[in-house]
Amino acid sequence: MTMSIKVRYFASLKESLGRSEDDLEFTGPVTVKDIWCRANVGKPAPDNLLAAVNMEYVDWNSVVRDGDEVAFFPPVTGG
Amino acid sequence: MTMSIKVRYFASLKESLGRSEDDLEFTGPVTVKDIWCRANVGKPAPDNLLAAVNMEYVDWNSVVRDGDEVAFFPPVTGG
Amino acid sequence: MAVKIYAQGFDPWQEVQAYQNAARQMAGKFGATNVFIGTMRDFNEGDDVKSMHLEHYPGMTEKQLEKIIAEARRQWSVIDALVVHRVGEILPNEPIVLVVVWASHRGDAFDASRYIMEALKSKAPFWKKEALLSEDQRWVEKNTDGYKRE
Amino acid sequence: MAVKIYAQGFDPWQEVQAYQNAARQMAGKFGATNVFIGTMRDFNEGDDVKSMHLEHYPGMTEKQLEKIIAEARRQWSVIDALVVHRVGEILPNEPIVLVVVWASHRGDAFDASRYIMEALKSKAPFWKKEALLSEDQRWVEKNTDGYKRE
Repeated sequence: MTMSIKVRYFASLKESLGRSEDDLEFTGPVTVKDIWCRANVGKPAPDNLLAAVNMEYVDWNSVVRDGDEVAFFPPVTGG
Repeated sequence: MTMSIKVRYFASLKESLGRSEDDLEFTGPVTVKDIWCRANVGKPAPDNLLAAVNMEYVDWNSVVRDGDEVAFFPPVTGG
Repeated sequence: MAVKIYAQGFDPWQEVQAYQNAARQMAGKFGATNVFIGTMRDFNEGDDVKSMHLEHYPGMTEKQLEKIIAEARRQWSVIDALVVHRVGEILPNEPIVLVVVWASHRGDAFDASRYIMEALKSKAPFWKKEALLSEDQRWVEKNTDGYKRE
Repeated sequence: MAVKIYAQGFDPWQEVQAYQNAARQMAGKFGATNVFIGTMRDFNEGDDVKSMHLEHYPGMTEKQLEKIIAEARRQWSVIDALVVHRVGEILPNEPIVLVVVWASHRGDAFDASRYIMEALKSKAPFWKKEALLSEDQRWVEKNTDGYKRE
């Protein structure tokens, strides 16, 4: 079975990658870390990078499901 | 030498004494405690009663000078 | 820095805005504003309260509030501060006290504002007398400690 | 309870008043209101700042802010709360964030308001990019801990 995953990037990460999103397809179970590696082959994730699945913070070992929205972004600086 | 001391009372103390001030005269050094005793003969000061001289909080053993304004009042409840 | 005692009702939002707009030298310099407003409730200790009379010691009240603000400025990095307090007859839902602190950083604004409120509650000579719906009147006896968790 | 994200400038005093006036059931019930406003300064880390761009993650920002308020209500006795946050281009002296907490008692109002601000700073997905007077642009890298004394 094929899974469609939307990946989004924000702020300085979006700037340094030069794009704001990726649409990826996977077969079989994947983690947040797998998604980063596939989307950014050969680029280690910057220190302190945060990850969210469906707008909730997650661990990089979290399993991602078909249709999930995965987001990567630097530490937040609001307020 | 004669000293004139104004004594003021506030809030529930003023109500229970039935007056808001006294003008007293003393000869020789007096403390805040002496002033209470002279102004309210035979009435022990209520627990927690606060004292001020010239609008600054003081200890009951503080010495009072000619022309000072002495005030007695219950715990404050503003804000 | 300003301390104001009002015998009539006041609008706390209007007070803050007017003060801030007049303090033009602050513009662009403060990053954090903390505002505390104490408002009269229509109940206290299980009883319905109809109105309240707030007595104070004119002169001493202002002097103590100024000392409290000066102490807050010694302890924290404060750009400016404003304290407004009602006296006289107060009705439910009317503001009683307003404390505002402007600072560069939020920690100072929160800490100084809370310090001023707690010090005001324990040191500024104000006394509340409640008129209950039952027609009884009673002096409020003691302020609680605002730092304590219940 | 309300969370609002504005792409245009807002007047924090107007926001608080409008919200409080609309919440008629609160009248006479709240004794303590704490308001925090974060305002853009015209300097940061020794540099003159001309303007700031605030990016956010639409959807996640609101969701996280709602969770933060819910957590504050679990920890403290809160009657109501309001959070307003700017996004987009912001100029010095413009408000960035407004947090308001209404409670019966002042301890809860201060604690919950401060908790919401600290949690917002560490969890709500907003990112600031500063445009300096020198024409350089830079991302703000990290929020400081507002509970820490400097």
